[in-house]
Amino acid sequence: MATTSYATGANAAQPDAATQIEIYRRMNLIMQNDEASRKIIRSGRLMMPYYSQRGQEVIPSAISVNLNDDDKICTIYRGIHDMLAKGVPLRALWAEIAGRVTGTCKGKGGPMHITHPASGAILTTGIVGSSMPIANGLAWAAKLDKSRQVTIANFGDGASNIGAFHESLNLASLWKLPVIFVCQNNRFAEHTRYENGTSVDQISKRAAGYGMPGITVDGNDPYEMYAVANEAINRARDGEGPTLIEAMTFRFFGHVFGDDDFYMTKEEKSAAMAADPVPLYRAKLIANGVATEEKLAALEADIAAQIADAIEFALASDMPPLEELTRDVYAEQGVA
Amino acid sequence: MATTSYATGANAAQPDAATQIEIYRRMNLIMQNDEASRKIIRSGRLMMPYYSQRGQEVIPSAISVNLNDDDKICTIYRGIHDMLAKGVPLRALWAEIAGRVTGTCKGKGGPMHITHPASGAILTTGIVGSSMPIANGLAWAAKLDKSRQVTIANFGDGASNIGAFHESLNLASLWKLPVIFVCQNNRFAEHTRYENGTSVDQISKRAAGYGMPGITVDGNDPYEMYAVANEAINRARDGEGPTLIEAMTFRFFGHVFGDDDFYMTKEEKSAAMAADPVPLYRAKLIANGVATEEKLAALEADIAAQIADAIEFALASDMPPLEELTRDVYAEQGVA
Amino acid sequence: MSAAENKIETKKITIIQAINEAIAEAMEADPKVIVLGEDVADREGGGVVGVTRGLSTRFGDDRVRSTPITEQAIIGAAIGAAIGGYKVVAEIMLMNFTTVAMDMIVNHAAKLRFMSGGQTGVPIVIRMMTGAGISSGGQHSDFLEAWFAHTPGLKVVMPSNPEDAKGLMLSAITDPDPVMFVECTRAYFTPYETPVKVAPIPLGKAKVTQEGTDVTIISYSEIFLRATAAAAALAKDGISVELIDLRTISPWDRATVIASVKKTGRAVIAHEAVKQFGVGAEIAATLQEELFGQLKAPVKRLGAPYTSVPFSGVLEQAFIVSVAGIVAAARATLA
Amino acid sequence: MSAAENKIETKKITIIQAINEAIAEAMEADPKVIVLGEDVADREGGGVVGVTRGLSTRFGDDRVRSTPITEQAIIGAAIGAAIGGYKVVAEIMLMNFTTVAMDMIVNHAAKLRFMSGGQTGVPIVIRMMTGAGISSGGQHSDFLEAWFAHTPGLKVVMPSNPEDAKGLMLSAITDPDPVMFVECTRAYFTPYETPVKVAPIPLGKAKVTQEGTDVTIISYSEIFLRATAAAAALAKDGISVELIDLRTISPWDRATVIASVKKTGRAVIAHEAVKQFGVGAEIAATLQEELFGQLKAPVKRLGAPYTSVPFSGVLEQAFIVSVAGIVAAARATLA
Ligand SMILES: Cc1ncc(C[n+]2csc(CCOP(=O)(O)OP(=O)(O)O)c2C)c(N)n1
Ligand SMILES: Cc1ncc(C[n+]2csc(CCOP(=O)(O)OP(=O)(O)O)c2C)c(N)n1
Ligand SMILES: [Mg+2]
Ligand SMILES: [Mg+2]
Repeated sequence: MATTSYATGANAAQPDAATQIEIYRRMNLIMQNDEASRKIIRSGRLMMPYYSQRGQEVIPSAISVNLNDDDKICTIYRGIHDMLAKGVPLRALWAEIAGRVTGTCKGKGGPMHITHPASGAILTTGIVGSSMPIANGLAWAAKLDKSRQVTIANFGDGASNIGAFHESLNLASLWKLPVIFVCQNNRFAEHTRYENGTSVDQISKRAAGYGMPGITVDGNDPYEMYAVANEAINRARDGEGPTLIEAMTFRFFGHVFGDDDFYMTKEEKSAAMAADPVPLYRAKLIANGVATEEKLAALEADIAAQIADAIEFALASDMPPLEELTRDVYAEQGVA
Repeated sequence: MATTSYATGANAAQPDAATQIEIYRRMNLIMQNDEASRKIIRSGRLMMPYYSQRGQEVIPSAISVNLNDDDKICTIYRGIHDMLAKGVPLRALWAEIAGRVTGTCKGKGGPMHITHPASGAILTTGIVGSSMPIANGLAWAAKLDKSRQVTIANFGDGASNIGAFHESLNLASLWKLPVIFVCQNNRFAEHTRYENGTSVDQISKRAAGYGMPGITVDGNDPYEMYAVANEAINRARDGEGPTLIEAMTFRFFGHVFGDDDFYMTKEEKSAAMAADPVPLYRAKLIANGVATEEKLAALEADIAAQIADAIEFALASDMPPLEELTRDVYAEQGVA
Repeated sequence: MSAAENKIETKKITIIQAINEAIAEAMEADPKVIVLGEDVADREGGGVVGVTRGLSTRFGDDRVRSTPITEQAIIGAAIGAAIGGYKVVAEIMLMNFTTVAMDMIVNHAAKLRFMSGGQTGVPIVIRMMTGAGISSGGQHSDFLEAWFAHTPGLKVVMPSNPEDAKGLMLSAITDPDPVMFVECTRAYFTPYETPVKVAPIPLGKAKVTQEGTDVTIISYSEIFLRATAAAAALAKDGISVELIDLRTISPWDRATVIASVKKTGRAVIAHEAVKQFGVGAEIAATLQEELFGQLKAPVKRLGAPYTSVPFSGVLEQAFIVSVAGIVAAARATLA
Repeated sequence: MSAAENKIETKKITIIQAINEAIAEAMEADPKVIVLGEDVADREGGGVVGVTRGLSTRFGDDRVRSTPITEQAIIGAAIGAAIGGYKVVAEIMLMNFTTVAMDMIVNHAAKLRFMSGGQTGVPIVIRMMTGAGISSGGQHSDFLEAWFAHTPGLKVVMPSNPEDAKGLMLSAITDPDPVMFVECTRAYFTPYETPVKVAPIPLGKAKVTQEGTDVTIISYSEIFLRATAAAAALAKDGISVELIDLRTISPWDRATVIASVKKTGRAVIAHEAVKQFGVGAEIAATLQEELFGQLKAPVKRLGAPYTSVPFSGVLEQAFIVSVAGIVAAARATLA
């Protein structure tokens, strides 16, 4: 099967009004959470390696509204947007980021390793490419279970050049696993421009090498992103196998907090920021009569309050006790 | 650049008469050497893991006549044909296989690790996929040297599913390295049929994912193989970058000596043997008036004598002295 | 030992058969036990030496699955399926091939329980074979158990005989954490009289196979058989050896080893892996600390010299710790 | 020390600058020295912490080359280019990422000289940073030097200060064999008064930075700075410490360490890596054998507990060997 351009035109699935608003809610949550994160690091109240997702809000928001709670996601260090969209609770997330015992992982994982199985958020990895082989395994389990669950494997454009990408796509296609490979192509891998690391102009073209459908989509357009995700997820649920989605986007704030962006041109950065998908989509919702200004403002205020509450909760929480240092190494804790 | 079908028709390079005979000489050398190897193992006079190349004679023979002595090859455990075609001397080869101090590697490498830099035979690896990243490095050195040397990376169809393949092709394309990736597709990886391990019907299709030309060729046809190799090698020499060649072939005698072939159908095996490329090509050379029966018979007799001499030399050679066990660990031997 | 115990029903089986039986019993007992790896299904011959032979025919192709040559994807699939509720037995054909899957093993399988604060666990067994002595050369013969023992979160199991292989495999499969199960090719094919029914053998417990008073010899995997032969040779000279088969390398059975060496006052540790920075170092370092002033001789370590595994037979035999070497080391502690 | 030696010209530089200078000097001296790795060229910032900053501008983009995220291909390219006549400095950004390139490092770089019978050598330096204490969590902080020290054919170098970093890097680049060059992130940024001209420091030689009579403390990398602080604290209590910075982990300087402990009769070994099956084990095992009956106390080992590197600051600090811990261990040997 060759690279396909599908999920377009009249056949494309469209989110209903409630779903459109829900996509916006998730986008706004991600945006506000990102702003709060950068602010708190700047203030010196929290220290952590932070990989801003600002500019990439659409991708997980438009994907995740197609998912059930028991569907799974695997993501990477730049994955807090994926986690939030999937429903990881804010308090536990913030407590984890703050290294508190009330965090998702009792403070032991940190921002690069958020995990919350109750939300289907199974893995955050710090090793480029590693979300994919493990996502395959979750999908394989679902297939064995005949559960119709799907798994999303998120990764970056840079990750498409590492061995794990190749092995994972081949196996997933061969075994027709219910997994969707979502390449969030923000055009940079750390300081390296896309074209200096990747030998093909579109990562989706690699799908043909695995007999898998591959599609490049505007990852900043909620409607297109929704339609493409919807089709890929349905195919996976129906046992028709994996899809490679390359979602085009841009990260506004460098690779990691503190990075000074020297490797981007001012033009491309300001063009991307001018096309900020969050306010654009907001305006569209209002213009299309899907939501009123008041409704969205209320929703945003509510999110702001939730984030404030989560930060307060996190900072008021205890640090993990020292026993946690050697707990959870084995299931029977304390061994060795 | 998409997968290309090139080197065909009027534009295809044709070997001249002397080269046609030289290709045959190499094929016959490989065939007789393989027969001698299997015979000596069966006789119990030598014990070693042996990966027969019988049936795959054309590929390295038709490639290597396009190479200079200082061009490089990297190959795999099933690589003695590649080594012989590149010119590794028979005596040192047999001595290595027999674990003698007179072997290419003083008996320390063995059949899975034949190396003979003087012939441009740089690497034999036992790890699937690993010929490719190292071939890139040799090609990189040649490029830095502006030497116009090229490097051939040999590997199997099964190896095209491992991460190193992907990383290597991406880097080679990106850096326009003078390397040619030769996938010797014998349709099996150990006991696994091609289609049960590989998600695409032709490995050459993967080239498009690296913006690299890729071509599937009849690896048992010396003329086609020559033309395709010639073009790819010329492109590499001229600084136009790498090519992926998928050379279709078949191995007659199972994965490793002793393997009982249960995973092949009798039909496919006997069909492949009926189309044995060595006698077929021999007949063609005579029919086309390129060589006489007498000339080829003399050439074959000469090869047989050389092999017999090499075996005798090897078996008469000394085992490596015990000091060799800890020599060559570091350059300054004896350290640690 | 009671009369009943003496009448345990036995049969001659090899380690290959023992592991095969253990996996089959585990699959029978729990439908969540699944197997994957290169050529492990019967269509592909049930494994290159037949360890998984018959399993796909008996339990179905869904539960025993051959893979492409793709070790990262194999271990990744095992990890994911394990988190998804399965107990996965993954084969990496040879121990050296773990090098292409180390990220999955070390950064993920070993760490996910800890990094998730106990929310996700990875109950997988990674089986692999290795060992010099069969002319496989430098890239197919290494013993790398020290790496994995140095990696928190992994368990490392290395049986020397069919009964242990079976009992340890049964425990490894039901263990909630990742277990590296290392099989020595040289020990694969010898049949041993083995109980027909083998109970799970707890991980982390060594076995004292022979009591003695003069010197303790600690070993595991195929080298333990050499240690046993060495003990027999030493007995002829009136030297009484206490023999310990470590069986599990991590966590290792400190209590049993320390108690034994406390009694004998002398210890020899022998393994096939390279001596430098090998498993023997940890044991010797522990003994000198725990039994300071109580040792009658320095703890002796035997392992491979600092070199790659050579091809040529003469060198290859010299590479592997020998019975004579163990005998000499034990004698040296008594000198 | 002569008057001339006292007047050595110095300047304050960090380890980052020291390594940068060493590579620059080596590139200046030999056009065959080349550099590759993720983001190492100036277009990409000259390395994520700037170790290679300025080099591509000075020596050209051909000689300093940024790569995709492709560690197998990076090390493969380094190996091939090295066999092709170059001396290659390859960066693997963090030590944990060696796990995706272990085959290239262990089965190839380390073994090719041996397996080819000395025909091909692999003069490469693999640089990497690591270390806990900067909130990077479980997958970015491990010290894995024991793995590489257990691998015949590799050398392992771990400097604690700019002068050593520079001198050792100069030697590593000209060394004919593969060198793992491990840099601790915590030690990167502190400027030290350093000679302007640093001569190559031979690999395999430890440095006795302080002579003493009561106890020998052996350490390396950033933990050596803690050992130095511990020695100062102990001196206040009248305990005389002999301090050894190992600098090279493999091959390690057995002679210097044994001579020192022979003199003091007591030894503490401290490193950041997990204690179990760590480098300290090899040293302790060697000392108990070489100095049997001459030790006044058991050799003490300090290392990380058997656990992954935690994120939360309180746990992370508890994870790393501390000055207080070293002091206590040294005292314990004197108790
Ligand atoms: C195996 C490995 N190599 C290198 C790194 C260091 N690293 C962290 S993020 C990153 C860039 C990844 O780029 P991309 O995949 O495009 O994802 P993005 O950060 O843009 O979301 C690199 C090289 C790593 N974490 N893992
Ligand atoms: C990384 C790795 N995994 C597994 C193996 C075991 N193995 C050796 S050869 C082989 C099959 C390779 O098939 P292919 O690439 O088609 O080459 P062929 O043997 O057919 O020439 C396998 C799986 C290996 N050597 N290396
Ligand atoms: Mg990116
Ligand atoms: Mg094949």
